[in-house]
Amino acid sequence: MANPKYEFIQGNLACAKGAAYAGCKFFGGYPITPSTEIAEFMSEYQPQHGGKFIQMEDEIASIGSIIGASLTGAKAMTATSGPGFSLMQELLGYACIAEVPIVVVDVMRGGPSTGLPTSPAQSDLLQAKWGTHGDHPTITIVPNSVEEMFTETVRAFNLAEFFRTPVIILGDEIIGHMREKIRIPEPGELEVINRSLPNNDGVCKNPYASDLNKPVCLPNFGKSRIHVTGLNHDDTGFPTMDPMIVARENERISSKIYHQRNMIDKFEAVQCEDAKVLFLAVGSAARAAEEAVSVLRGKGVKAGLFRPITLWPFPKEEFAKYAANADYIVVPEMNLGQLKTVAERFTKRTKIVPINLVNGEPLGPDTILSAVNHLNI
Amino acid sequence: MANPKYEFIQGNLACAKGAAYAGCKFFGGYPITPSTEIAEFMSEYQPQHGGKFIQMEDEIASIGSIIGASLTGAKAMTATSGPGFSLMQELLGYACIAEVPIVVVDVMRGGPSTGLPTSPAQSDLLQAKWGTHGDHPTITIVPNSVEEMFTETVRAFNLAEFFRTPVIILGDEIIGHMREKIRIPEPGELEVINRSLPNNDGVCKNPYASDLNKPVCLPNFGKSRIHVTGLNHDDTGFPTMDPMIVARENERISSKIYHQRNMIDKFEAVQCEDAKVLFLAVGSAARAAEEAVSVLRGKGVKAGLFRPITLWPFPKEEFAKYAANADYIVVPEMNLGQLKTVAERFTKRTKIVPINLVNGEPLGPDTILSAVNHLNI
Amino acid sequence: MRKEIRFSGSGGQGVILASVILGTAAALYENKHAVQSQSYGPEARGGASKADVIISDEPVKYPKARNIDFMLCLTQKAADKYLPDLKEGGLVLIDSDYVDVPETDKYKVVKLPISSTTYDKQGKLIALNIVSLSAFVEVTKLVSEDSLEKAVLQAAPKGTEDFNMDAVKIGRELAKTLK
Amino acid sequence: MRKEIRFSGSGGQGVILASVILGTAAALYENKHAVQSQSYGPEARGGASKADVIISDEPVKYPKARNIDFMLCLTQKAADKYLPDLKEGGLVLIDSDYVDVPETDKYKVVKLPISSTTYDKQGKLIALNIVSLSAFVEVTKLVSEDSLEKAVLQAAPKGTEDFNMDAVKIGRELAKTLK
Amino acid sequence: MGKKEFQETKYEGGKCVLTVRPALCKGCEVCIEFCPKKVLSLERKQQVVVADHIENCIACGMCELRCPDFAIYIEKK
Amino acid sequence: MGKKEFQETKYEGGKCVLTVRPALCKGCEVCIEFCPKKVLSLERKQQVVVADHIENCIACGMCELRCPDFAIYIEKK
Amino acid sequence: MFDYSQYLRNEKLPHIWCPGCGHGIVLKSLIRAVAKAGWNKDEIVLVSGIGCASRLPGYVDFNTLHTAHGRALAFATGIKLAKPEMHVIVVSGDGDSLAIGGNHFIHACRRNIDITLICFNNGIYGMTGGQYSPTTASGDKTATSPFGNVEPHFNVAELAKGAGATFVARGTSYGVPQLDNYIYQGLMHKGFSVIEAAEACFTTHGRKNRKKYGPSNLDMLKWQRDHAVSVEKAAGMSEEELQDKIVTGVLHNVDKPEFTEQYQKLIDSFGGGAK
Amino acid sequence: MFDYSQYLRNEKLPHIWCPGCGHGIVLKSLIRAVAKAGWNKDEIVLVSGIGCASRLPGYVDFNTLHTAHGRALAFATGIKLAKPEMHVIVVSGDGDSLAIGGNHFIHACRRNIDITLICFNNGIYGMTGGQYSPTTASGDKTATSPFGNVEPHFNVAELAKGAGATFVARGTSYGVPQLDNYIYQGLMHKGFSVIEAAEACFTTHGRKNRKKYGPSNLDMLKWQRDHAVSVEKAAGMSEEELQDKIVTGVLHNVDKPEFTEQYQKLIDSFGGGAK
Ligand SMILES: Cc1ncc(C[n+]2csc(CCOP(=O)(O)OP(=O)(O)O)c2C)c(N)n1
Ligand SMILES: Cc1ncc(C[n+]2csc(CCOP(=O)(O)OP(=O)(O)O)c2C)c(N)n1
Ligand code: SF4
Ligand code: SF4
Ligand code: SF4
Ligand code: SF4
Ligand code: SF4
Ligand code: SF4
Ligand SMILES: [Mg+2]
Ligand SMILES: [Mg+2]
Repeated sequence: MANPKYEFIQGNLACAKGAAYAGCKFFGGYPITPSTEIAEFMSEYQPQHGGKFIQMEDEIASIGSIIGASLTGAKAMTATSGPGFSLMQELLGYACIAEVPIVVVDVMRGGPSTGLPTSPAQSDLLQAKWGTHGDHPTITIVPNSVEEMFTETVRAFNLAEFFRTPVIILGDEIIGHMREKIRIPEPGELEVINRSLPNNDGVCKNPYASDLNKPVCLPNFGKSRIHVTGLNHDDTGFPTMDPMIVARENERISSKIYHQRNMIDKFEAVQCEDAKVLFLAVGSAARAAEEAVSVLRGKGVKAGLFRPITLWPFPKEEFAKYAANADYIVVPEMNLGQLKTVAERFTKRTKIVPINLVNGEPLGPDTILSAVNHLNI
Repeated sequence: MANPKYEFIQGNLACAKGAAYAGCKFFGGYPITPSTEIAEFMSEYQPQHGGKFIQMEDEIASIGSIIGASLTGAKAMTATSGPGFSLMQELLGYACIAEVPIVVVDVMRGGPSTGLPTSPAQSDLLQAKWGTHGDHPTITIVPNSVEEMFTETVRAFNLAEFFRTPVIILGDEIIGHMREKIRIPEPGELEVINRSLPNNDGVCKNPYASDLNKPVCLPNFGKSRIHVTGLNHDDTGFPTMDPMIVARENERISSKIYHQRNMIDKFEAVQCEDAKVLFLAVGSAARAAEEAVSVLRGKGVKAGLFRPITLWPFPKEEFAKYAANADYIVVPEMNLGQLKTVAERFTKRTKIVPINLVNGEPLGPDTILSAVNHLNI
Repeated sequence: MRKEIRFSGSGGQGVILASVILGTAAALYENKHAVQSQSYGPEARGGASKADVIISDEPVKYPKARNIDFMLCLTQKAADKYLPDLKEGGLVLIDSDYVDVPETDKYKVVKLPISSTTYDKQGKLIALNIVSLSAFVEVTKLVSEDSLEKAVLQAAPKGTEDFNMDAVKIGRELAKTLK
Repeated sequence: MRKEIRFSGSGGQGVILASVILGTAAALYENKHAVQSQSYGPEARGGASKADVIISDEPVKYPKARNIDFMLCLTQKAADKYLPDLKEGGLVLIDSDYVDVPETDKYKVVKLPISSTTYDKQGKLIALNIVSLSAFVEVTKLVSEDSLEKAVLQAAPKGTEDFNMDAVKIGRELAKTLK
Repeated sequence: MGKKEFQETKYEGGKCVLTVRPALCKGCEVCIEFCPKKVLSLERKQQVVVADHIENCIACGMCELRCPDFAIYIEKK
Repeated sequence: MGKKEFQETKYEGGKCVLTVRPALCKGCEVCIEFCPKKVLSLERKQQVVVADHIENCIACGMCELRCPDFAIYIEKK
Repeated sequence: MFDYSQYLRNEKLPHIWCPGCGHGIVLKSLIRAVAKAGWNKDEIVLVSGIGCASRLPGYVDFNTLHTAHGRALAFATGIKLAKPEMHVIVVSGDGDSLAIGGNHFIHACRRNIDITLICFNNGIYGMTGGQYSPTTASGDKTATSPFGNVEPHFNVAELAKGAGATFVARGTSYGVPQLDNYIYQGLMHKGFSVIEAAEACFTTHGRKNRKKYGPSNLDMLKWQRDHAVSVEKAAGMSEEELQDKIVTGVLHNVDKPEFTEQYQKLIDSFGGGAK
Repeated sequence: MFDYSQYLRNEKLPHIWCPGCGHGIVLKSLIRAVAKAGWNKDEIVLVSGIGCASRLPGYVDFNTLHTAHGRALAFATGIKLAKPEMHVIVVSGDGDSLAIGGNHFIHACRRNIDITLICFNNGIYGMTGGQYSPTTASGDKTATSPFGNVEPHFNVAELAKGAGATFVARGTSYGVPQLDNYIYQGLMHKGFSVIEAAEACFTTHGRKNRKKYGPSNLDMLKWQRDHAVSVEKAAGMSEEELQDKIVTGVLHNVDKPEFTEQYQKLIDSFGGGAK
């Protein structure tokens, strides 16, 4: 017998199992390709473990239901793809301003609109950051393996609960649907963070009181009898139009995240130290890029890969450090140039080489290598 | 009697009248502050002029209805604010990929989520570009006066019809609600572009056939009996997963816009030629910045204002040209730093000074001037 | 010359319409530059409400009032809330029937019994805003009598023209008593 | 050593399950690195459908197959569509009951009457995919007999274990006839 | 949540004590209109209800029932 | 839209001509199952319907009516 | 003297509603019904969307949630399913619950989830300044129907019934004692209950339709009084006679399995969901 | 021999549906009804959302529009109001029209806009692989109800009626001649008409519920045949007897003012809308 802790499973299933590991007790969703496997697992898992699964009438209701569930104290999650992610944008902002922890998985697929429902893409990278109206914080994670679909989902819950904010996981059709071997960790092996609650059985007069740069310690619904709103509010949680308070709170919900970047930042730097050709890539494109790095190194080219695992907030200092030494920043991505805009922001001198593929096919190492061949290296 | 061609009206009303001038024959909307005046004018205007006004059940239905109406040949428009704009994101992408001309007005208000419904903000600037999933083109216009609310709305329709794509107008609570004198142009005075249609009464086998970089010449519903879909499609309009075609069409819907930038680009450069302190601002913040420029020039500081009127696509070359000469790029905006990210992308050497106000109050020249005072000039 | 004017009162008193009329008079009938803006939201429904007009010979860049030159206060609440925004050397006209403000060196206070006069002359307070506006214009001379009348007529619903012109006269006469 | 394997056939033939079993055998029972992926969308419903497995001693970076080393084709449509992806020097196993491909120098063609044999031995075609997989493994030696059997057992629904093990044997025997 | 005390004006009638909280009364006249005994009226300047005919009050409670603002209360004697 | 011609197999019975378009038939057996006269059956290898008892056909049209794929047509004589 | 204050966040009063707005009348009705039910405030979650009516949760001392426009029932569904021991009440305007929120409305009805929805039906979008809603009477003038509304309106009770709600009642902000009773029955009902409170908004609606509703807010209330007929009486009336009537009473009341109980049974079938 | 080809985009055939899928049967029914109506193809707009059923427009030679999931009626409303002389037909799956599209469904019913909606009700989300829909029978196993569906389902006809639809009929993919007739009546009806076509999806639904529906696609069709009762017959049956029945027939048919006509009257009141 194989070690029972190993499984050969799809990325989407690993994501769902990661959520279960993290203690997700509520899943509300609406089916959409290529994310359905997550909901399907949850529909089987939750009732067997005292948790709840509900298929809501649409994606707006789905995210609404998980925000509601989270306010009662349940770790809650939904999963969708582009069209559903667009529909969730309004309430993502709600979770930001009301500081409700939720995890939203967007398994990206091709095209704008309905596009190519069963083809891979990476074209929601910037939507994850800017999709909802108004200024708001975003934590976005982009796994690139089945294993990371598990471990990063656990981390997503940790960040959501700690920072009291929605955390977005961007999968893509490739990572979501491919099977790899992963080791399912024992309970206790990975850190699982639970939201901190006020003592005193949750009763508190100023549930939203918080130091600047810090998340709130909002009690769950129950004895607390708090008020939660999507209007700008003060420490008591009630609406205010006081400019000082509004400004502070609008800033705090973002700054709380920038304040503890060490908990959030995560990236992989593959042979970046001396890299002259630095790839910036995420998700499945990063796997292709990593193979390209091997090939190039084999040919004596000093190539490296910088792969943000936490995409937002972007690990800009670390990237800028490697970028400063590189001659070229090559940005292979399955979209028309989204990471590229980030590279442009955080590189002052280096030549940026975009590689964009939007044909519904995976972006492979060959495409990358042939683009790099044209460079003057 | 005053000249009857002059009116002293609100920005929102000017926008609605501009739409009427441009030949808007269909308005579908759902009320939301601070944009309601646009719908209210339309509900009165349209039936009196043989056009149609409908209040739909929500914002999703609103944008759906105008896309439908546009496909029959009507110039169509909706108006909303942040929360409604978020809800419209999915179908904005539909209009992009199906190449249906529509005009969407987002009169921006404060906060994420419900936020501050009656306060001004400029926090949907990047949402207008990245809000929907998948790669897609965007034309976004940001007027900064009642007059521009009229004239730029006419231009928005022209661009929408010419390029067969949604055009977004970003107003804000200040510009939308303030009153100024405007001259209502005579019919024929401003250019009004109508969509070009195939000859032959619309009958054509390949309605989506188009040269790269060019908009389609899609016939209206009627004799044409075309097929329109939000799936990736080929020249015939029918779904395809052929990688070559998918890539070409995904690129074309964006590149058609970049190809005729001269028709689209519009900006105002106030004393930029020799500016060492270059402001980058839009909308009501730009009015404050313009006043700050006067004051600074009065003190001998070489200040200038670069104001994109077409914000997306961003007039990057022109901006970069002025930016290259400046010592400081000062970016005053009523958000937490959205235009700033653009400034970062297109400036390589210059110091960027963000000025951000998110307290629900207008950003005034004093705030700008005091921030500039701290600079080493 | 840039002048900032604020009209303030309670929700239903029509200060917004008054401000629009003033702006119209300046912009359309005197060819000046004018920008009007008003408060929205909960405050506009009850409590103190305000409407601002900026009148200038130059194009108005920043459209919000910051240093009010002239103010009108029809309620005490409004006076309490907005008077701090009146600039040194400014002028405030108050309805002395309802509002009281201490005399000060900082700005000039002009008191007129607007409500009682209006009620006396018209038997109702419907046109209080027009009476106030007219008195205000008489005191501040921001626009000419003629321009004011044209703007009032333009704004008056059909059939109410005479009534409103009457209100203009009442305000003007009332203000003239000051001299 | 990185090997790319493609199983192809028509929608309901179970090529996906076969690929998962092969991947499982390699990844869980031989401690190799393996990545499986499959086609979704309209093609998966009718027409030609495919599933790929990459087996390697090294971690697999890029997870998609590009140069197929070994292929299985259960229908003619699948063969027509996917054979071009087989690399020079590769090997394809076809079900000679339904598929015909011309002999060539480019790659090796192995023909086995899988369907008829399965039908003859089991009276139905339900386990065609397992028979094919087993024959394929016997031909390619990508995993051991033992690992394959373990993986098949792991995948078999309760009560079907014997039937599936029988299918494994049928496939293996059939392939041995080649020698 | 902390309690806030509102100032109260009390009127004593034959059958009841009638309490008004002027800070809450918006002068909507709903209680006045539907009082079957014409007990109540509006004080114009303050826009607050007053019970100028408390003697007629039959403590029917209609005023309290319909007041949208928690501004008027009836206690039967 | 341009017309595409489909290859047709015709069966002539006493009361009807029955047409099958093999390229459209998906072999779902709906027509077979609900034919009252057992006229039709499935050709296993091609998964296409054949009318091997056309002589029994009463031209009731049920096969055409229920075929989801525009694959079978009945013409009465 | 009924002690409202123990249910109120007194420091938040006066509320933001216009003088005479029916929302305040219904709020008090709700409080009395909750008092009669004797529920523990800690175990109540009151949820709303956006609109004038939806400001209600700010004033009552329960666990309160002011969500986004139209979405109250979606949030409430998550709350109730995650923590079925909570009493979940939703308050929502006609626009909130039936225009943008219509989908959540019908699906909550269908699921028969144990939530009580009170629909504050003033037939208008009050908060945004009086545009017509899906319940505005045909012909009424509003900010977006300056020539009279050309759209037909929902019969809220029929819609709820058609979608599967198991308790449906209608009262008015004039007929307060009855309304108390309907709300109370709704709270007690196991399953999804809809109580429509017919109201009036003079500020944004009545003012534009003085000919129909009378010159003042008070006339609008009287209009309600004069146009309400009990369901019993309505049974004997013709469709024409009922044209402009408000039929009040308990209009539908049946017993069906409740959603969260059904779900709990599923959990229990696995031994209560050991981890 | 009925000539379908003149209504088809023949070059797009065979369609993508599974062997035996009822969508193809209903498509043919729709074509025959349109033929009977004698409408000019240039004046028909056929609109759909997303799902298996929603792929239908690709195959017919009208003006066709394949919108986004759930939104067909919103687009269709814009089309019909902008150009009332077009005949607008919407085809939509149960998920498309009643789950995500539920709000547009009830509002189209309310407005009584002259659109014919054909709801392809296979009681499942076919396209995404068989998750339960708002019409899936309680107890059925699906991809997201592995232990049997715990949710109640809509009665589509009741919902439509409750929301204000003026013509409602239900047929099955087995009872084809009747279905032809219902669709034809729906097309002829002035106002919003809903025709529910009860169908079956063996691929994603039947396969998981062989005990109930039988081992094959054909059995599922027979299940339909055996469970359909006419509305006349149903009138005499108890609620229990009707539990698992499909009641077929014209279930509702009334005359009410049609929305775009009402709007046109408004325009005409200004002299037809001179510019
Ligand atoms: C997504 C979204 N769309 C629109 C609005 C604007 N809006 C706020 S309240 C409201 C309608 C309120 O009407 P109703 O629900 O009947 O409540 P009322 O104010 O009449 O009590 C609207 C349209 C919004 N806040 N969010
Ligand atoms: C916004 C959005 N959410 C979800 C989906 C995924 N999706 C596509 S079709 C479908 C359901 C289809 O079911 P139905 O409408 O009943 O049609 P059927 O396939 O059964 O004919 C879903 C959920 C989508 N395309 N867009
Ligand atoms: S209790 Fe009755 S009689 Fe007394 S004041 Fe109130 S309404 Fe009038
Ligand atoms: S009903 Fe209440 S708020 Fe209205 S006047 Fe009477 S006491 Fe005042
Ligand atoms: S017409 Fe009737 S009898 Fe003839 S083959 Fe078709 S179904 Fe059978
Ligand atoms: S019903 Fe049609 S598709 Fe099915 S077997 Fe018969 S002819 Fe073929
Ligand atoms: S606007 Fe209407 S609904 Fe809103 S508070 Fe005022 S009266 Fe009530
Ligand atoms: S999955 Fe179901 S609904 Fe879709 S085509 Fe196949 S049988 Fe029809
Ligand atoms: Mg309302
Ligand atoms: Mg379906």
